[in-house]
Amino acid sequence: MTQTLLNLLAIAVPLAVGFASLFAFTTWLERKILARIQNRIGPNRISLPFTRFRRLFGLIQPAADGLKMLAKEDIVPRDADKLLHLLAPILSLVPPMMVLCLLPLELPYATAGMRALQAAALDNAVLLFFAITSLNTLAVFMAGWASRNKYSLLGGMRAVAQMVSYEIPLVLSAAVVIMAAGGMNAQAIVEAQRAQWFIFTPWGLAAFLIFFIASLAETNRSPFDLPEAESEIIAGYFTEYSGFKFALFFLGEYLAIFAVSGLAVTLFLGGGAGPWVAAYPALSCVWFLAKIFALIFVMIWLRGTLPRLRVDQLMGFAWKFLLPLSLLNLFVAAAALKLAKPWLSWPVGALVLYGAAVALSRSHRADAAPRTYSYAE
Amino acid sequence: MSASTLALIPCLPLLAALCTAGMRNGRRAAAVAIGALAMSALLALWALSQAWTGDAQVFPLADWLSVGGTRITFSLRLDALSALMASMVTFVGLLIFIFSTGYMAHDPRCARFFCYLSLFAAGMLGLVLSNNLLLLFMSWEIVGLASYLLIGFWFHKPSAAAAGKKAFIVTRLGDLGLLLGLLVAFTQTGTLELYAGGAGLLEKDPGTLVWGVGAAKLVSLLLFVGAAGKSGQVPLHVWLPDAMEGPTPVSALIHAATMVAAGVFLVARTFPLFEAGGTLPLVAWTGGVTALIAALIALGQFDIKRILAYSTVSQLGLMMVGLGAATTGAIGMYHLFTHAYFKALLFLGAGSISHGCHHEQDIRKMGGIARAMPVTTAAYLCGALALVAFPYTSGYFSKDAVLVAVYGADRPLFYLCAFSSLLTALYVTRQCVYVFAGAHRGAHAPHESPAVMTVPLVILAVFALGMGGLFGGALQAKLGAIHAAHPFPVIATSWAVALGGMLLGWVIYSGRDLRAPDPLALVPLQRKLWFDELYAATAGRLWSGLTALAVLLQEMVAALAELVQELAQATGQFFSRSVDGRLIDQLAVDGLARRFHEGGRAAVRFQSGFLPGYLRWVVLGTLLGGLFVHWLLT
Amino acid sequence: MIEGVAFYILSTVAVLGALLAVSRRNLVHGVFALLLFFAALSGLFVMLMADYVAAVQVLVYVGAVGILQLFAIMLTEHVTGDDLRRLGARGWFWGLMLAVALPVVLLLPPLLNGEPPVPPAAPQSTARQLGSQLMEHYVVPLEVLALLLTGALIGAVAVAHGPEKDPPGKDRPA
Amino acid sequence: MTLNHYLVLSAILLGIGLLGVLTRRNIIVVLFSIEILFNAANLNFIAFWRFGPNPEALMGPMFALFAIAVAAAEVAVGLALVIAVYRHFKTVDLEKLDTLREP
Amino acid sequence: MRLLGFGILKGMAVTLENFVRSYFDRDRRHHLFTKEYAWEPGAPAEVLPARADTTVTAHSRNFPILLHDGADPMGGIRCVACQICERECPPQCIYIEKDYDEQGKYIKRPAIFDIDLSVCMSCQICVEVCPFDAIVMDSQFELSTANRFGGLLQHRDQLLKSNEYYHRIHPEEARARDDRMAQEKAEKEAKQAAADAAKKKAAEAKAAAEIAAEKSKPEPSAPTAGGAA
Repeated sequence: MTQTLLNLLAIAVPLAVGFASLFAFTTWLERKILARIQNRIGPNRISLPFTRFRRLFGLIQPAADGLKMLAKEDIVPRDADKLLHLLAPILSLVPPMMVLCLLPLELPYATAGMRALQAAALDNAVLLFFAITSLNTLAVFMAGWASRNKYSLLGGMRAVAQMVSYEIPLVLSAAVVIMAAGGMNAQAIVEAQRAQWFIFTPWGLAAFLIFFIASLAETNRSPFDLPEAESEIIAGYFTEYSGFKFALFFLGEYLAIFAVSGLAVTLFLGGGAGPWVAAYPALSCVWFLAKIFALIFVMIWLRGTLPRLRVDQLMGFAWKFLLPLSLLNLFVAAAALKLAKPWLSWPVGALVLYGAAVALSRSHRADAAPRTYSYAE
Repeated sequence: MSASTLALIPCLPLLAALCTAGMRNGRRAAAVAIGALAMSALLALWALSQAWTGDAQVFPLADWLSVGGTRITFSLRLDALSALMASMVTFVGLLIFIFSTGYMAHDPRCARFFCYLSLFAAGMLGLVLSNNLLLLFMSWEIVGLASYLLIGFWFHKPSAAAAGKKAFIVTRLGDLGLLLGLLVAFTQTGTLELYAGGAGLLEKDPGTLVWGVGAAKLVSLLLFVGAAGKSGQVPLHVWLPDAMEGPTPVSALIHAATMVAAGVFLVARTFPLFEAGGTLPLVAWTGGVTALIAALIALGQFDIKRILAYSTVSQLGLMMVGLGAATTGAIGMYHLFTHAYFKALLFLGAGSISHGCHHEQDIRKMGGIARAMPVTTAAYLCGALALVAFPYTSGYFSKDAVLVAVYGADRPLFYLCAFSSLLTALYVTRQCVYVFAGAHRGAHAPHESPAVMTVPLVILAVFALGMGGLFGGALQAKLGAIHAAHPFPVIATSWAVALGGMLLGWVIYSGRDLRAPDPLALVPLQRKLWFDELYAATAGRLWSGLTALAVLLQEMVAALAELVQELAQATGQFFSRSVDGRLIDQLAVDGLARRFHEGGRAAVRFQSGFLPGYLRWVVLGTLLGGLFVHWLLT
Repeated sequence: MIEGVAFYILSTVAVLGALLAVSRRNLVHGVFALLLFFAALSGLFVMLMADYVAAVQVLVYVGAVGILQLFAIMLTEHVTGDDLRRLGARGWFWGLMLAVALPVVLLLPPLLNGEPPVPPAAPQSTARQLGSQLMEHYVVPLEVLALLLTGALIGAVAVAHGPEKDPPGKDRPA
Repeated sequence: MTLNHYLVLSAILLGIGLLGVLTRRNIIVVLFSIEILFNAANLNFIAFWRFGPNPEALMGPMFALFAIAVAAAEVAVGLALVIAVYRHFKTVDLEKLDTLREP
Repeated sequence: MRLLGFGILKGMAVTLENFVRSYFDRDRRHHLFTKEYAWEPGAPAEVLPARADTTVTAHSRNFPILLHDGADPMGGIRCVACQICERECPPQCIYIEKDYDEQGKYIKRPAIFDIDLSVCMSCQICVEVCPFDAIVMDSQFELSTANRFGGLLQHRDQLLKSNEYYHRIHPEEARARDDRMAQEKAEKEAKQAAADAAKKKAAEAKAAAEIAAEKSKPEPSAPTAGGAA
């Protein structure tokens, strides 16, 4: 009994601690990159007290934030739903945590001998991944509802609607890879990409783009961060949260980002594969993280450039653009896999997918157009 | 002369009557009426010329009625008799129309007066020309109606209205006779045509016996009753003197020339029937008695028009004698023609005199007219002479012919007629002395009438004098009279009677103070031999008794109806309450419905709309199903 | 041993979740209790070696149906249970009696017939096998199911759509 | 754990589901209870499949999958109806929905 | 190129270029125009380096300070409490009370001179109206205090700064201001000198006139008008 517990802890603790620290690093990274994009320097003033190091390029800023969060008073609205109010941040943190263990951190075929970093090599890993991430929607709603605040409820409902809408393209684009790899086991999928990463196939590229965009929406990031955008409905569902619960939400969000980008890497970017892995098998884990951070950089980069999407545009984009495209991609992938002639599948696939994309966007030009409002006469 | 032109003669005045019915302007109505009558007068003359030369013609007009086998067609007959009568009526009517334009000038309802006159003329002409008894009867009725309207023209005077009613009712009695006669004739012979090319009424021998009296005798008798009513013979003469209430031209037209002549014309027209029926002596004697009585009453009258009225009645009596005594109707008709002219003259003269004396009618308040109204007086005297049958006036020739006929046929009747002629001469001279001689006894001085009234008087005067001599022989021959020699005693008596009467009258009345009571005007004569009172006593009381009987009958019928209604209601009540109510409502219909209602209510409680309830029943069902299956398996 | 403990834990969680879901006045708490119940059930499925079904159970029920019910709650009234109206419908006692009677009746056959044979080796039900079965043996039910789901989707949208809030007036293109 | 354990558990869940269906006044709670019934049934399917004679036929999971799909469709349509009813009757109380007539 | 999504790529290219060049582009680095705060942790406010790349430059100005010449603050204080600046200050955040010596005579010095920095909007009107160049704008910005109620109300002693400090923070301005003062002083002295000379002259004239008057006393009384020159 204790043995199994120890085993469990042996697996769970490194993951939790590792990713929590990554979380801190990512917040610093995000603020620095955003600053640089906006011609400013970013955090660089916090210095470790009682130490020589002056400023260390603001690396201590996340720690300072964490400390600040701890110090801040944790306010709970008077007639809030106490139980749910407490439960929401926890529920938003647990699913990403659980999902992280599914990710194949290291290359199975390369590090056969070594201790697998992947916590659970489950057979239907991808399905479980999506099942558990859908819990996140629940947490968002619970937060919105529990704080008994009209704006937060509205923000919560918007977030839920958005996440539910983008879940479908996410799953469908993953389905393409499952079809290609023939199974839902993460290692099997990575194994299948040994020869060629799926991203280098036309349908794979399209699926990756759809997956990436949908994941942005799923984690309420950059162009889709409507629910929690300050300029919109105050701060969305975590308006009434302050102090450490607020931090928990952010932790949950970043873990979700790690999970989703990790999945994207396993599905499309060949997991831990990379140069010199054969020589130093441990390198696969580094590559895996590097790819994750590459995706995160793109996310941050997107956050620096793109303006926020309106609610109706956002929903229209999901249902009228991504969904049909992903369905079409499913067919193209099936055809390509059947023909198995890459020199043919690339031009045809690319042409078909790009044509469909253009057609869809042109037919929904009205959605993207500035909205005309009907005022009460 | 075609049927349509002949038919035009009566239709023109009818049309005029219709036109003037709505008019307000008297003068224009008069013009229309006179124009129409003048046209029909010309046509009548044209017809006379044809009838004079050619022989009799029958013009069928149209089918009046065709029911089953019987067909009644209207037709007109043109022969000497009808043509003469038509021309006489139109000519005299024309003169009277012209006279009445002056007389009625300032009467507010003058237009309506001319409408009635035209209607009368149309009726008269229709009667004269018709060859069908029914058409004759219809025109007869129109004439009766017109006379009623004209007599009662001044309906605001109660006496005029009463006179109109009296005339209408008495002539109606006569008409009844005519209608019965017509019906009997129709049932016997199957046709109403007088002359139908052999099949006519007069050409067939109605020999069969009806009610024990020969058909011809019965029909002729009934027809004579009609004629007596219309011409005012003894029992039915009472209406004629009262008819004087109407305006003078009316009296002239109707009671002198035309309407009264209708009866005589009827007898003349259907003379063969009378001959076959052998009722001629009755006709004669009725005529004689009428002449005597009328003459006597005339003596006792003081109203100028009433004297003339009674003289007309007596002259009609003479006409009837002429018809009854002679072998053909010619003698009577001839006297009718001459009488029409001088009697119209006398009436118009009287009208002019009363007009001049400001509507004074009583001769005792007149006198001295000769000096005041010379033209009227001259004309009037010519008429008087003709009436008296002064030798060589038209009256002398016609009355002489009658006397000759009577002398031959029935001696005592001859003596009766001679005596009445004497009385005639007597009352004429009495009237002349009262009116013309001496000083004017009235309140206002009389003044001469205008030309429009005196000119017709003069024309009539000429005719009154010359008519007899010029046309006498030719007229009688035309009408079928065999020209017999005049035996001397007849001529002597007529001369004596005429001159003697005049002398006697002059002796009695000239030089007397005309204001003193009149010796000859005995009380019975003044009271018209109490005929009116007699009728009132007999017919009046009979009639009121009849009405009382009718009222009684009516009340009995009402009571009976009341009883029947009561009975019906009772039975209805019974059925509705007992049978319908209890049996059907309670038991069969409502009862049944209530059963269903309760059944339904019981069922409804089950469908309560309580959803959880439904769910529970579902689960209970599955439970029982489960138990059943379980029971099956073990 | 571990299995027994897990079973009892999961079943009590399931029963408690179900009871709470049914009895809570505050519907939101009811929904979350229901979700707990679904999760517990998926755990039971895992114990019964049907992990694919467990994953699907989590994905469908906890993810979608739960959210759907939350949306439904949002659109209706008396959600927070703050009104004092009585909980049960009229005549709830009979409902209770039936709710107890039916399970007992259904349990009679197995309980009477005693213990079934010892379970054979744990069956393997991988996604691959399920997929192949679906495609070969159950392909007709699969297509019918597809039709049913599409129909339900469109029907639900049509029914819940309600009258046009903002009919395409002059200022909003149709 | 033997089959009977699972059967007892699903019977209990059935009872609780029925309790909800038969006694609660709020339609939505009734829908919850129906979901519970569905899951109880699924549990039975899988239990019988697990302890059944030939598990390789995969009858149990297949049936369970289909049942889950149908249940999802049912919930979707059911809640759509509830919303339509609420919009029309302004209440979700079963006892008040007692008439088909236009209120 | 009207390709789909081309707009997004172009946008991202811009931000990427901006990001990359912010590290490597030499000149770009210089005019990374967001300046860091010139702030040395722990350095006393006095030793404020006026560096180009800091936000504190020769032209930056925050809140007014009083100047005094020489070392002794109260001795060399320029402000004479004429209260012009108090009147002219738009938000009325200056409060001045004159100083009196024991006998109650007004000595040209403010007893109390307070500025409420929380109200001051640093519009520099007081500097412009001050006839004695006694008040100027300082570039010190580290003024946050924990005391919310009186913390930002600076009294005379806190406001007083030496002219030499002024030269250090705003060199050109200080120099220009001193030159102008010197020049004014020179003119005044020249005027003063001229006035003294004129007075002296008048005094001598009066003396000569008195002398002349004594000599001619015996004359009758002359009109006095011509006496006063």
